[in-house]
Amino acid sequence: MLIKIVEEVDLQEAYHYLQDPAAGGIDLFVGTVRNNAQGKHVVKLVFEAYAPMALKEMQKLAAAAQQQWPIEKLVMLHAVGEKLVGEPVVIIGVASAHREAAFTASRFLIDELKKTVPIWKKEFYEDNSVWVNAHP
Amino acid sequence: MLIKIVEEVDLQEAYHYLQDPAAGGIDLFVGTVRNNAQGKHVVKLVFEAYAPMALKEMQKLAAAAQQQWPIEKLVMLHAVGEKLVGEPVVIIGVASAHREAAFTASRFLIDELKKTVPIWKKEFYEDNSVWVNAHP
Amino acid sequence: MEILLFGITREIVGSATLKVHPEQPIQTVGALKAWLAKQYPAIGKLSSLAVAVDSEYAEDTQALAPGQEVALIPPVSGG
Amino acid sequence: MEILLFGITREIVGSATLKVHPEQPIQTVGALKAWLAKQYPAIGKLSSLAVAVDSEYAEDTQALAPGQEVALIPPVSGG
Repeated sequence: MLIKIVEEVDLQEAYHYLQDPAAGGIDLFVGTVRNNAQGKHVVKLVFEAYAPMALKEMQKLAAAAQQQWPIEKLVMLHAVGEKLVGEPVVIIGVASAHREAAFTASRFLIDELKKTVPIWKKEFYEDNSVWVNAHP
Repeated sequence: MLIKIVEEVDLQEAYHYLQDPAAGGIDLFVGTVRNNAQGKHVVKLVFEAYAPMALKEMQKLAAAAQQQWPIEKLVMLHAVGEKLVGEPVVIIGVASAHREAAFTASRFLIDELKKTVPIWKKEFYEDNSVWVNAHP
Repeated sequence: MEILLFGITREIVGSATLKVHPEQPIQTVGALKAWLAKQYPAIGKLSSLAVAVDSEYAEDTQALAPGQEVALIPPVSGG
Repeated sequence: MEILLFGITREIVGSATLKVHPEQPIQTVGALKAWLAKQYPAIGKLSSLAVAVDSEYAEDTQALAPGQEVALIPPVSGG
Protein backbone atom coordinates (compact mmCIF):
# COMPACT_ATOMS: atom_id res chain seq x y z
CA MET A 1 0.00 0.00 0.00
CA LEU A 2 1.06 3.56 -0.71
CA ILE A 3 -0.07 5.96 2.03
CA LYS A 4 1.25 9.50 2.13
CA ILE A 5 0.58 13.04 3.29
CA VAL A 6 1.99 15.38 0.68
CA GLU A 7 1.98 18.95 -0.59
CA GLU A 8 0.43 17.88 -3.91
CA VAL A 9 -1.42 14.64 -4.62
CA ASP A 10 -0.48 13.13 -7.98
CA LEU A 11 -2.96 11.02 -9.96
CA GLN A 12 -0.25 9.58 -12.20
CA GLU A 13 1.75 8.45 -9.18
CA ALA A 14 -1.37 6.76 -7.78
CA TYR A 15 -2.23 5.03 -11.07
CA HIS A 16 1.34 3.95 -11.67
CA TYR A 17 1.47 2.37 -8.22
CA LEU A 18 -1.90 0.61 -8.68
CA GLN A 19 -1.05 -1.14 -11.93
CA ASP A 20 -0.85 -4.88 -11.33
CA PRO A 21 -1.02 -7.87 -13.67
CA ALA A 22 -3.60 -9.53 -11.40
CA ALA A 23 -5.88 -6.45 -11.39
CA GLY A 24 -8.81 -6.18 -13.78
CA GLY A 25 -10.35 -3.12 -12.18
CA ILE A 26 -8.84 0.01 -10.67
CA ASP A 27 -11.03 2.56 -8.94
CA LEU A 28 -9.60 6.01 -8.28
CA PHE A 29 -11.45 8.58 -6.24
CA VAL A 30 -10.20 12.16 -6.37
CA GLY A 31 -11.60 14.67 -3.89
CA THR A 32 -11.32 18.19 -5.28
CA VAL A 33 -11.97 21.71 -3.98
CA ARG A 34 -15.52 22.73 -4.85
CA ASN A 35 -16.42 26.38 -5.41
CA ASN A 36 -19.43 26.14 -3.13
CA ALA A 37 -20.13 25.01 0.46
CA GLN A 38 -23.55 25.34 2.07
CA GLY A 39 -24.40 27.96 -0.55
CA LYS A 40 -21.31 30.06 0.14
CA HIS A 41 -18.70 30.83 -2.50
CA VAL A 42 -15.44 29.10 -1.58
CA VAL A 43 -12.20 30.89 -2.44
CA LYS A 44 -9.72 28.33 -1.12
CA LEU A 45 -9.22 25.60 1.46
CA VAL A 46 -6.33 25.11 3.84
CA PHE A 47 -5.58 21.60 5.14
CA GLU A 48 -3.65 20.75 8.26
CA ALA A 49 -2.74 17.25 9.47
CA TYR A 50 -1.40 15.61 12.59
CA ALA A 51 0.77 13.68 10.20
CA PRO A 52 2.15 10.75 12.26
CA MET A 53 -1.31 9.93 13.61
CA ALA A 54 -3.04 10.55 10.27
CA LEU A 55 -0.70 8.06 8.58
CA LYS A 56 -1.35 5.49 11.32
CA GLU A 57 -5.12 5.93 10.99
CA MET A 58 -4.93 5.62 7.21
CA GLN A 59 -2.85 2.46 7.58
CA LYS A 60 -5.53 1.03 9.90
CA LEU A 61 -8.23 1.77 7.33
CA ALA A 62 -6.13 0.18 4.58
CA ALA A 63 -5.65 -2.93 6.70
CA ALA A 64 -9.38 -3.09 7.42
CA ALA A 65 -10.15 -2.83 3.69
CA GLN A 66 -7.64 -5.54 2.86
CA GLN A 67 -9.31 -7.83 5.38
CA GLN A 68 -12.76 -7.24 3.89
CA TRP A 69 -12.03 -7.30 0.15
CA PRO A 70 -9.53 -9.01 -2.16
CA ILE A 71 -7.23 -6.09 -2.94
CA GLU A 72 -4.08 -6.22 -5.08
CA LYS A 73 -2.91 -2.65 -4.47
CA LEU A 74 -4.16 0.30 -2.44
CA VAL A 75 -3.32 4.01 -2.42
CA MET A 76 -4.29 6.79 -0.01
CA LEU A 77 -2.79 10.23 -0.64
CA HIS A 78 -3.87 13.39 1.18
CA ALA A 79 -2.64 16.91 0.59
CA VAL A 80 -1.93 19.58 3.20
CA GLY A 81 -1.56 23.33 2.76
CA GLU A 82 -3.51 25.75 0.62
CA LYS A 83 -5.71 24.37 -2.18
CA LEU A 84 -7.61 26.41 -4.74
CA VAL A 85 -10.94 25.60 -6.40
CA GLY A 86 -10.61 22.61 -8.74
CA GLU A 87 -7.39 21.34 -7.20
CA PRO A 88 -7.17 17.73 -5.96
CA VAL A 89 -6.96 17.20 -2.20
CA VAL A 90 -7.24 13.47 -1.67
CA ILE A 91 -6.76 10.41 -3.87
CA ILE A 92 -8.00 6.95 -2.94
CA GLY A 93 -7.16 4.08 -5.25
CA VAL A 94 -7.88 0.36 -5.16
CA ALA A 95 -6.81 -2.28 -7.67
CA SER A 96 -8.58 -5.61 -7.53
CA ALA A 97 -9.17 -8.63 -9.75
CA HIS A 98 -12.82 -7.55 -10.14
CA ARG A 99 -14.42 -4.12 -10.16
CA GLU A 100 -16.91 -4.79 -7.36
CA ALA A 101 -14.16 -4.87 -4.72
CA ALA A 102 -12.36 -1.87 -6.22
CA PHE A 103 -15.47 0.32 -6.08
CA THR A 104 -16.63 -0.86 -2.66
CA ALA A 105 -13.24 -0.59 -0.98
CA SER A 106 -12.59 2.90 -2.42
CA ARG A 107 -15.91 4.09 -1.13
CA PHE A 108 -15.20 2.60 2.29
CA LEU A 109 -11.77 4.21 2.48
CA ILE A 110 -12.89 7.74 1.62
CA ASP A 111 -15.96 7.51 3.89
CA GLU A 112 -13.88 6.32 6.85
CA LEU A 113 -11.03 8.73 6.17
CA LYS A 114 -13.47 11.59 6.59
CA LYS A 115 -14.61 10.22 9.95
CA THR A 116 -11.40 9.28 11.74
CA VAL A 117 -8.21 10.57 10.13
CA PRO A 118 -6.85 13.65 11.97
CA ILE A 119 -6.84 16.14 9.12
CA TRP A 120 -8.58 19.51 9.31
CA LYS A 121 -9.96 21.74 6.61
CA LYS A 122 -10.48 25.47 6.88
CA GLU A 123 -12.81 26.91 4.27
CA PHE A 124 -12.18 30.46 3.10
CA TYR A 125 -15.16 32.36 1.69
CA GLU A 126 -15.08 35.85 0.26
CA ASP A 127 -15.64 37.50 3.64
CA ASN A 128 -14.71 34.99 6.35
CA SER A 129 -13.41 31.51 7.05
CA VAL A 130 -14.39 28.51 9.15
CA TRP A 131 -12.92 25.22 10.37
CA VAL A 132 -15.26 22.63 8.83
CA ASN A 133 -17.27 20.47 11.30
CA ALA A 134 -15.85 22.31 14.32
CA HIS A 135 -19.23 23.51 15.58
CA PRO A 136 -22.63 21.83 15.71
CA MET B 1 -19.47 14.49 -21.91
CA LEU B 2 -16.36 13.00 -23.50
CA ILE B 3 -17.09 9.68 -25.22
CA LYS B 4 -14.53 8.08 -27.49
CA ILE B 5 -13.26 4.84 -28.97
CA VAL B 6 -9.51 5.08 -29.25
CA GLU B 7 -6.33 3.11 -29.75
CA GLU B 8 -5.07 4.02 -26.26
CA VAL B 9 -7.16 5.28 -23.35
CA ASP B 10 -5.46 8.11 -21.46
CA LEU B 11 -6.11 8.66 -17.76
CA GLN B 12 -4.67 12.19 -17.82
CA GLU B 13 -6.99 13.15 -20.65
CA ALA B 14 -9.95 11.81 -18.67
CA TYR B 15 -8.97 13.59 -15.45
CA HIS B 16 -8.22 16.83 -17.26
CA TYR B 17 -11.66 16.77 -18.85
CA LEU B 18 -13.41 15.95 -15.55
CA GLN B 19 -11.98 18.86 -13.57
CA ASP B 20 -14.75 21.29 -12.75
CA PRO B 21 -15.06 24.05 -10.14
CA ALA B 22 -18.47 22.69 -9.08
CA ALA B 23 -17.13 19.16 -8.55
CA GLY B 24 -16.08 17.94 -5.11
CA GLY B 25 -15.68 14.29 -6.08
CA ILE B 26 -14.33 12.60 -9.19
CA ASP B 27 -14.53 8.85 -9.56
CA LEU B 28 -12.39 7.19 -12.22
CA PHE B 29 -12.72 3.53 -13.05
CA VAL B 30 -9.98 1.96 -15.14
CA GLY B 31 -10.54 -1.53 -16.54
CA THR B 32 -7.21 -3.25 -17.16
CA VAL B 33 -6.05 -6.51 -18.73
CA ARG B 34 -5.78 -9.17 -16.06
CA ASN B 35 -3.29 -12.02 -16.38
CA ASN B 36 -5.92 -14.61 -15.55
CA ALA B 37 -9.39 -15.56 -16.81
CA GLN B 38 -11.28 -18.57 -15.46
CA GLY B 39 -7.99 -19.94 -14.22
CA LYS B 40 -6.26 -19.64 -17.60
CA HIS B 41 -3.16 -17.55 -18.12
CA VAL B 42 -4.01 -14.60 -20.39
CA VAL B 43 -1.32 -13.44 -22.83
CA LYS B 44 -3.22 -10.57 -24.45
CA LEU B 45 -6.67 -9.33 -25.40
CA VAL B 46 -7.88 -7.99 -28.72
CA PHE B 47 -10.84 -5.59 -28.77
CA GLU B 48 -13.07 -4.88 -31.74
CA ALA B 49 -15.93 -2.34 -31.85
CA TYR B 50 -18.84 -1.48 -34.10
CA ALA B 51 -17.75 2.08 -33.51
CA PRO B 52 -20.71 4.21 -34.69
CA MET B 53 -23.18 2.08 -32.74
CA ALA B 54 -20.88 1.73 -29.71
CA LEU B 55 -20.61 5.52 -29.47
CA LYS B 56 -24.40 5.86 -29.73
CA GLU B 57 -24.93 3.26 -27.01
CA MET B 58 -22.38 4.95 -24.75
CA GLN B 59 -24.11 8.29 -25.30
CA LYS B 60 -27.42 6.71 -24.29
CA LEU B 61 -25.87 5.39 -21.08
CA ALA B 62 -24.33 8.79 -20.35
CA ALA B 63 -27.71 10.47 -20.86
CA ALA B 64 -29.38 7.91 -18.58
CA ALA B 65 -26.76 8.56 -15.88
CA GLN B 66 -27.21 12.31 -16.19
CA GLN B 67 -30.94 11.90 -15.69
CA GLN B 68 -30.47 9.81 -12.55
CA TRP B 69 -27.65 11.66 -10.79
CA PRO B 70 -26.39 15.26 -10.59
CA ILE B 71 -23.30 15.02 -12.80
CA GLU B 72 -20.98 17.89 -13.72
CA LYS B 73 -18.79 16.02 -16.19
CA LEU B 74 -18.71 12.49 -17.58
CA VAL B 75 -16.10 10.50 -19.53
CA MET B 76 -16.30 7.12 -21.28
CA LEU B 77 -13.22 5.98 -23.19
CA HIS B 78 -12.80 2.50 -24.65
CA ALA B 79 -9.78 1.11 -26.44
CA VAL B 80 -9.73 -1.16 -29.47
CA GLY B 81 -6.91 -3.32 -30.81
CA GLU B 82 -4.37 -5.46 -29.00
CA LYS B 83 -3.88 -4.93 -25.26
CA LEU B 84 -1.29 -6.64 -23.08
CA VAL B 85 -1.54 -7.63 -19.41
CA GLY B 86 -1.71 -4.56 -17.18
CA GLU B 87 -2.72 -2.17 -19.94
CA PRO B 88 -5.85 -0.03 -19.54
CA VAL B 89 -8.81 -0.88 -21.78
CA VAL B 90 -11.67 1.29 -20.57
CA ILE B 91 -11.91 4.46 -18.48
CA ILE B 92 -15.15 5.67 -16.92
CA GLY B 93 -15.10 9.00 -15.10
CA VAL B 94 -17.77 11.01 -13.31
CA ALA B 95 -17.37 14.40 -11.63
CA SER B 96 -20.11 15.48 -9.25
CA ALA B 97 -20.61 17.93 -6.40
CA HIS B 98 -20.68 15.00 -3.95
CA ARG B 99 -18.91 11.66 -4.03
CA GLU B 100 -22.05 9.51 -3.70
CA ALA B 101 -23.20 10.39 -7.24
CA ALA B 102 -19.70 10.05 -8.69
CA PHE B 103 -19.27 6.51 -7.33
CA THR B 104 -22.80 5.35 -8.14
CA ALA B 105 -22.87 6.73 -11.68
CA SER B 106 -19.42 5.30 -12.51
CA ARG B 107 -20.51 1.91 -11.34
CA PHE B 108 -23.72 2.15 -13.37
CA LEU B 109 -21.84 3.19 -16.51
CA ILE B 110 -19.28 0.38 -16.46
CA ASP B 111 -21.91 -2.25 -15.54
CA GLU B 112 -24.20 -1.16 -18.39
CA LEU B 113 -21.36 -0.72 -20.88
CA LYS B 114 -20.52 -4.38 -20.42
CA LYS B 115 -24.12 -5.37 -21.15
CA THR B 116 -25.09 -3.32 -24.19
CA VAL B 117 -22.21 -1.56 -25.95
CA PRO B 118 -21.17 -3.45 -29.13
CA ILE B 119 -17.53 -4.10 -28.32
CA TRP B 120 -16.01 -7.57 -28.39
CA LYS B 121 -13.03 -9.02 -26.60
CA LYS B 122 -10.98 -11.98 -27.72
CA GLU B 123 -8.85 -13.53 -25.00
CA PHE B 124 -5.57 -15.12 -26.03
CA TYR B 125 -4.17 -17.80 -23.73
CA GLU B 126 -0.89 -19.61 -24.17
CA ASP B 127 -2.39 -22.29 -26.41
CA ASN B 128 -5.67 -20.95 -27.81
CA SER B 129 -8.05 -18.01 -27.93
CA VAL B 130 -11.74 -17.36 -27.40
CA TRP B 131 -14.32 -14.62 -28.00
CA VAL B 132 -15.55 -13.81 -24.48
CA ASN B 133 -19.25 -14.52 -23.79
CA ALA B 134 -19.84 -15.93 -27.28
CA HIS B 135 -20.92 -19.36 -26.06
CA PRO B 136 -23.03 -20.47 -23.10
CA MET C 1 -28.53 -6.98 -48.60
CA GLU C 2 -25.08 -6.54 -47.06
CA ILE C 3 -24.52 -7.27 -43.38
CA LEU C 4 -21.70 -6.01 -41.18
CA LEU C 5 -20.03 -8.68 -39.08
CA PHE C 6 -18.04 -8.37 -35.87
CA GLY C 7 -16.22 -10.59 -33.41
CA ILE C 8 -17.05 -14.26 -33.60
CA THR C 9 -19.60 -13.80 -36.41
CA ARG C 10 -16.89 -12.22 -38.56
CA GLU C 11 -14.69 -15.23 -37.88
CA ILE C 12 -17.47 -17.76 -38.55
CA VAL C 13 -18.31 -16.23 -41.91
CA GLY C 14 -14.69 -15.43 -42.69
CA SER C 15 -15.17 -11.81 -43.72
CA ALA C 16 -16.21 -8.46 -42.28
CA THR C 17 -19.31 -8.20 -44.48
CA LEU C 18 -21.75 -10.76 -45.79
CA LYS C 19 -23.72 -10.30 -49.00
CA VAL C 20 -27.05 -12.02 -48.52
CA HIS C 21 -28.74 -13.35 -51.65
CA PRO C 22 -31.55 -15.53 -50.39
CA GLU C 23 -33.92 -17.22 -52.83
CA GLN C 24 -36.78 -15.31 -51.27
CA PRO C 25 -36.46 -11.79 -49.85
CA ILE C 26 -35.86 -11.57 -46.10
CA GLN C 27 -38.53 -9.27 -44.68
CA THR C 28 -37.74 -9.02 -40.96
CA VAL C 29 -34.91 -9.13 -38.46
CA GLY C 30 -36.26 -12.43 -37.13
CA ALA C 31 -36.28 -13.94 -40.62
CA LEU C 32 -32.70 -12.81 -41.15
CA LYS C 33 -31.59 -14.49 -37.93
CA ALA C 34 -33.34 -17.73 -38.93
CA TRP C 35 -31.79 -17.66 -42.40
CA LEU C 36 -28.30 -17.04 -40.95
CA ALA C 37 -28.59 -19.86 -38.43
CA LYS C 38 -29.47 -22.22 -41.29
CA GLN C 39 -26.62 -21.06 -43.52
CA TYR C 40 -24.09 -20.91 -40.67
CA PRO C 41 -24.90 -23.45 -37.96
CA ALA C 42 -22.11 -21.99 -35.79
CA ILE C 43 -24.06 -18.74 -35.62
CA GLY C 44 -27.06 -20.65 -34.26
CA LYS C 45 -24.88 -21.95 -31.41
CA LEU C 46 -23.96 -18.54 -30.00
CA SER C 47 -25.29 -17.74 -26.54
CA SER C 48 -27.29 -14.91 -28.12
CA LEU C 49 -27.47 -12.94 -31.34
CA ALA C 50 -28.81 -9.44 -31.85
CA VAL C 51 -29.23 -7.46 -35.04
CA ALA C 52 -28.67 -3.74 -35.34
CA VAL C 53 -30.47 -1.71 -37.99
CA ASP C 54 -28.96 1.69 -38.66
CA SER C 55 -26.83 1.20 -35.55
CA GLU C 56 -29.74 0.61 -33.16
CA TYR C 57 -30.72 -2.71 -31.58
CA ALA C 58 -33.68 -4.09 -33.56
CA GLU C 59 -36.56 -6.33 -32.46
CA ASP C 60 -37.20 -9.58 -34.37
CA THR C 61 -40.41 -8.10 -35.78
CA GLN C 62 -38.70 -5.06 -37.28
CA ALA C 63 -39.01 -4.87 -41.07
CA LEU C 64 -35.87 -4.77 -43.19
CA ALA C 65 -35.73 -2.31 -46.07
CA PRO C 66 -33.15 -1.45 -48.71
CA GLY C 67 -30.61 1.20 -47.80
CA GLN C 68 -30.45 0.29 -44.11
CA GLU C 69 -27.14 -0.50 -42.40
CA VAL C 70 -27.61 -3.98 -40.93
CA ALA C 71 -25.12 -5.52 -38.50
CA LEU C 72 -24.91 -8.72 -36.49
CA ILE C 73 -24.24 -8.21 -32.79
CA PRO C 74 -22.93 -11.38 -31.14
CA PRO C 75 -22.73 -11.34 -27.31
CA VAL C 76 -20.85 -8.20 -26.35
CA SER C 77 -17.80 -8.35 -24.07
CA GLY C 78 -16.38 -4.86 -23.81
CA GLY C 79 -14.97 -3.27 -20.67
CA MET D 1 2.65 18.40 30.23
CA GLU D 2 2.79 19.73 26.67
CA ILE D 3 -0.13 19.26 24.31
CA LEU D 4 -0.09 19.41 20.52
CA LEU D 5 -2.85 21.53 19.00
CA PHE D 6 -4.35 21.45 15.53
CA GLY D 7 -7.03 23.22 13.54
CA ILE D 8 -9.48 25.24 15.55
CA THR D 9 -7.90 24.30 18.91
CA ARG D 10 -4.59 25.75 17.71
CA GLU D 11 -6.38 28.96 16.80
CA ILE D 12 -8.33 29.13 20.08
CA VAL D 13 -5.18 28.76 22.15
CA GLY D 14 -3.10 30.84 19.76
CA SER D 15 -0.16 28.45 19.44
CA ALA D 16 0.67 24.99 18.13
CA THR D 17 1.53 23.61 21.56
CA LEU D 18 0.12 24.26 25.01
CA LYS D 19 2.14 23.86 28.19
CA VAL D 20 -0.26 22.73 30.89
CA HIS D 21 0.63 23.68 34.48
CA PRO D 22 -2.48 22.91 36.50
CA GLU D 23 -2.48 23.38 40.27
CA GLN D 24 -3.18 19.70 40.68
CA PRO D 25 -1.83 17.02 38.36
CA ILE D 26 -4.20 15.89 35.57
CA GLN D 27 -4.47 12.13 35.82
CA THR D 28 -6.70 11.10 32.91
CA VAL D 29 -7.76 12.08 29.42
CA GLY D 30 -11.22 12.98 30.73
CA ALA D 31 -9.72 15.24 33.40
CA LEU D 32 -7.58 16.95 30.78
CA LYS D 33 -10.65 17.65 28.63
CA ALA D 34 -12.53 19.09 31.63
CA TRP D 35 -9.58 21.28 32.60
CA LEU D 36 -9.21 22.58 29.01
CA ALA D 37 -12.92 23.39 28.69
CA LYS D 38 -12.65 25.44 31.87
CA GLN D 39 -9.52 27.30 30.78
CA TYR D 40 -10.73 27.80 27.19
CA PRO D 41 -14.52 28.02 27.05
CA ALA D 42 -14.34 28.04 23.22
CA ILE D 43 -12.91 24.52 23.38
CA GLY D 44 -15.94 23.41 25.36
CA LYS D 45 -18.20 24.65 22.56
CA LEU D 46 -16.74 22.41 19.83
CA SER D 47 -19.06 19.77 18.40
CA SER D 48 -16.69 17.15 19.78
CA LEU D 49 -13.17 16.85 21.15
CA ALA D 50 -10.93 13.81 21.18
CA VAL D 51 -7.51 13.35 22.70
CA ALA D 52 -4.75 11.28 21.16
CA VAL D 53 -2.07 9.73 23.34
CA ASP D 54 1.03 8.62 21.47
CA SER D 55 -0.89 9.20 18.23
CA GLU D 56 -3.79 6.87 19.09
CA TYR D 57 -7.32 7.93 20.01
CA ALA D 58 -7.65 7.67 23.81
CA GLU D 59 -10.68 6.95 25.99
CA ASP D 60 -11.60 9.44 28.73
CA THR D 61 -10.56 6.89 31.35
CA GLN D 62 -7.04 6.47 29.96
CA ALA D 63 -4.32 7.51 32.42
CA LEU D 64 -1.86 10.21 31.41
CA ALA D 65 1.80 9.69 32.18
CA PRO D 66 4.97 11.72 31.64
CA GLY D 67 6.76 11.22 28.35
CA GLN D 68 3.60 10.60 26.30
CA GLU D 69 2.79 12.63 23.20
CA VAL D 70 -0.62 14.14 23.85
CA ALA D 71 -2.65 15.92 21.16
CA LEU D 72 -6.07 17.51 20.95
CA ILE D 73 -8.19 16.25 18.06
CA PRO D 74 -11.04 18.63 17.26
CA PRO D 75 -13.69 17.36 14.78
CA VAL D 76 -11.81 16.09 11.73
CA SER D 77 -12.67 17.32 8.25
CA GLY D 78 -10.20 15.77 5.82
CA GLY D 79 -11.02 14.48 2.37
